[in-house]
Amino acid sequence: MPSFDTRKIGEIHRQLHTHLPSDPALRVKALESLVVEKGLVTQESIDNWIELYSERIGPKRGAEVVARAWSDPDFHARLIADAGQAVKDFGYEGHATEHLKAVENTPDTHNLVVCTLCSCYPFSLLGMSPIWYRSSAYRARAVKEPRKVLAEFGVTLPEDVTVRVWDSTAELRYLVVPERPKGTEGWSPEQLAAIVTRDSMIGTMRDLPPEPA
Amino acid sequence: MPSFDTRKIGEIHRQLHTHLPSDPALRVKALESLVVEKGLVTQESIDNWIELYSERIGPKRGAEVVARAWSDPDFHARLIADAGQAVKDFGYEGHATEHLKAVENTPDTHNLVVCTLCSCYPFSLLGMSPIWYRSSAYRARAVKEPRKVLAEFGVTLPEDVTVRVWDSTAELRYLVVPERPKGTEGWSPEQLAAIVTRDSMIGTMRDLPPEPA
Amino acid sequence: MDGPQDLGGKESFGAIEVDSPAYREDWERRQWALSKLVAPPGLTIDWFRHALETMPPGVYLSVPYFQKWNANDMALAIDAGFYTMDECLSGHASEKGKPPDTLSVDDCEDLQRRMNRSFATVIEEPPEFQVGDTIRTDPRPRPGHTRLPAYARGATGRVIAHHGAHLYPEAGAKGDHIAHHLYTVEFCASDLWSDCEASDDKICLDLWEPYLASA
Amino acid sequence: MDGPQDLGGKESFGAIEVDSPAYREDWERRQWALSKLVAPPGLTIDWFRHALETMPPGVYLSVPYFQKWNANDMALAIDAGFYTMDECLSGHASEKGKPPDTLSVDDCEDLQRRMNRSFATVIEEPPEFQVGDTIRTDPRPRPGHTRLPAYARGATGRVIAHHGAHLYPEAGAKGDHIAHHLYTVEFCASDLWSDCEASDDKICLDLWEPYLASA
Repeated sequence: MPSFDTRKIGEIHRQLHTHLPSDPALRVKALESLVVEKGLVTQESIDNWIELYSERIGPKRGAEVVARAWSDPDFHARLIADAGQAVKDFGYEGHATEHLKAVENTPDTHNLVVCTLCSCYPFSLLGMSPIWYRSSAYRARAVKEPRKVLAEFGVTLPEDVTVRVWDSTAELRYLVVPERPKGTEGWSPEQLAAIVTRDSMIGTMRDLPPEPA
Repeated sequence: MPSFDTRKIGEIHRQLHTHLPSDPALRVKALESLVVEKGLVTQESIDNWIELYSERIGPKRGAEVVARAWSDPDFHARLIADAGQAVKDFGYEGHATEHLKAVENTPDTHNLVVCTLCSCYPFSLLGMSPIWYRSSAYRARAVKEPRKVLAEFGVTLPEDVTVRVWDSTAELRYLVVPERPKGTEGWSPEQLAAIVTRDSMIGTMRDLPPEPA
Repeated sequence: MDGPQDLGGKESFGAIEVDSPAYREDWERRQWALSKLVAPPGLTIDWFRHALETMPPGVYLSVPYFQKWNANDMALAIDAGFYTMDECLSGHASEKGKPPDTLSVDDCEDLQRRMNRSFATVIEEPPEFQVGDTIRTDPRPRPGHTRLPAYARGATGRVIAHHGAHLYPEAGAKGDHIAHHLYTVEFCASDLWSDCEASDDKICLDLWEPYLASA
Repeated sequence: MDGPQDLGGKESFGAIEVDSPAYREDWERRQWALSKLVAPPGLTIDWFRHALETMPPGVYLSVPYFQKWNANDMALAIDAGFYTMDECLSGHASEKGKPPDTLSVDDCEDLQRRMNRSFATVIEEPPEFQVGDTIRTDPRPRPGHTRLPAYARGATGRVIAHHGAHLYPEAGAKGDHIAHHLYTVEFCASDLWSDCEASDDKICLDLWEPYLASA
């Protein structure tokens, strides 16, 4: 059982840092061979988890959800009321989506999601997070200078658009619903989903292109 | 002239970090050969500065000041009133001693000095600081858990002794005047100076031995 | 606690690598899988996160994300007596175990779906705050695994949502199963930063009742 | 600014190496001498310290002290156009200069003695606070080279000394020569830390008037 002792675990971390090789590939290899030898998991299971996250789980899931919210007023209402429940329509519930909250961009509001204390992310809906989302620079700067951060992503926000930064400090996870671009009237949900990007659902992109990318 | 531009200097730091060799000895060698070639300083001057700080400037200076304060009530009063001025009696003024403040230990107060924002230190009086004084651990912990820090130095403080931590956030520098140990009545200033340690003048030592070390 | 994880508002990190991918190296994917498929017994999410906070700060701020997870997985298992330090350093088990069944991709997908764990629970105490209330956050650093970031300490904000009671991280990191009311609190940028970019901008955090007082 | 230098109260650093010497390596002594004997024109102590704060935080918290000084000396000189990046990386001057006179040990001692520079100056404004006054510190992070540590933000303390006006670091780091009244402020440990070791313990900081308000 865990010790739940801050000093003890910190001391173990310091010892590991001193004694492990500096190359992280070697460290991961050591852990993998250890757990396989111990009979805790097989290498094939690891390969299959990786395949799951490269082939099936990714931002296309979130894009489908957004496209349906654009297309279906009833689903839109349910997504806003309880997004964790709404994504179960798609079978997309999973890692860190139970307490999901959808936040909508409007002409005068832009939403941006960050986790300053770790790197919480709705994995089951957006797949693995990009490295920048987990970086110290993004975690540090998004809450203090969101407009400069957005500018680095190529988004220039007019002064009269308010930024709302969501720092996911608890188990709630946030999904930004971007604005539906003009010129997409009559598009099918599949066509709409094709233009919704991962970054637009984190909030580091604002204007979606008026035609499928 | 300096740019006084935070972003510019930060960018230069990041470039240097990326391109310089990781071995600090090589980095210092590069800087030394550069400034010597530029005609800004000679290697002999560098050697002589090092000799100055290994042979002439060190905690023995502070110890002499403390010993005199123990022995000479008039000097003691002047040291407490304006330590920066008082150390000029010895010719010990210099790097970071102009705004020196002497803080005295008493039976019910213990003083401890730290600089949480950099590593300010009265160099001209105590010589080069110990590595621990400049370490993140000491800078972080001395203000929050001074008693645990003192315990690591072997000092167990009774509960009824108040700790006063001096965080030298401006250009004032602090010199702890330890208590004169019992059993030193009639000792000469030289005998007294021999028992005053560097750590006792920083505050990480409290009880001085009753006989010359 | 004021560990290296508390990054909101901290400076000197430079530009964001906006084009960075989800992984740069194959070992990152493998570590992600290892962390999700193998966990020592008794692990809580809060103890996992708290353990990360105890890494040497210079390391925490220097190494890639999944290198931290790798070290944390080892540290947690060593702490729990599940692996030894020697086993982690050598990469070999002192006693070999029987290989378990392999999880297919479908099995992994099913496992992933069941990770939609709820942290909500019902407690007897009524909520102390209502939507619309003005609150002030605890001004001092809190010991242990707090989820009140330093940049939002001692600040005045407005409750914009109440989520019922959720498991409380400061307790979870000690192995205790205690819940408190959870709120979303909105702060004006100008109340957090004297040099804010736009005073109408908002920062919203999810904060537990013990972090809050009436203002 | 909330840079990596602001260490007071931060956790996860582990034990103190209480027996560590003043130097471990010869290059540390040489860097100390280099920093004291060679400085680019126009350098202020506040710009020197501020430049250190802009180092990548993971580096600031990992490398030995005088390695930081080495990088900072290079960065400051490159910034001022005094050396080029290429010169620093190669260790060779693009144009060689005439060797200056060598400083003897006595010359160095004399130079060292003249380093007792005063930062006190006289200003017209009378001090806003008196010894004995209760003050509250600025609750928000201050931009630029502030000397109000994060752990003492938004805290109530008592003025125990007034030192007249001293040069103001936030200005000095911008090359400006502005002074404000400087005070020593005493805080009770229990007002800074909810888990303080002994509530009667005191923490004293030297703080400039712009950091303070009446409480």
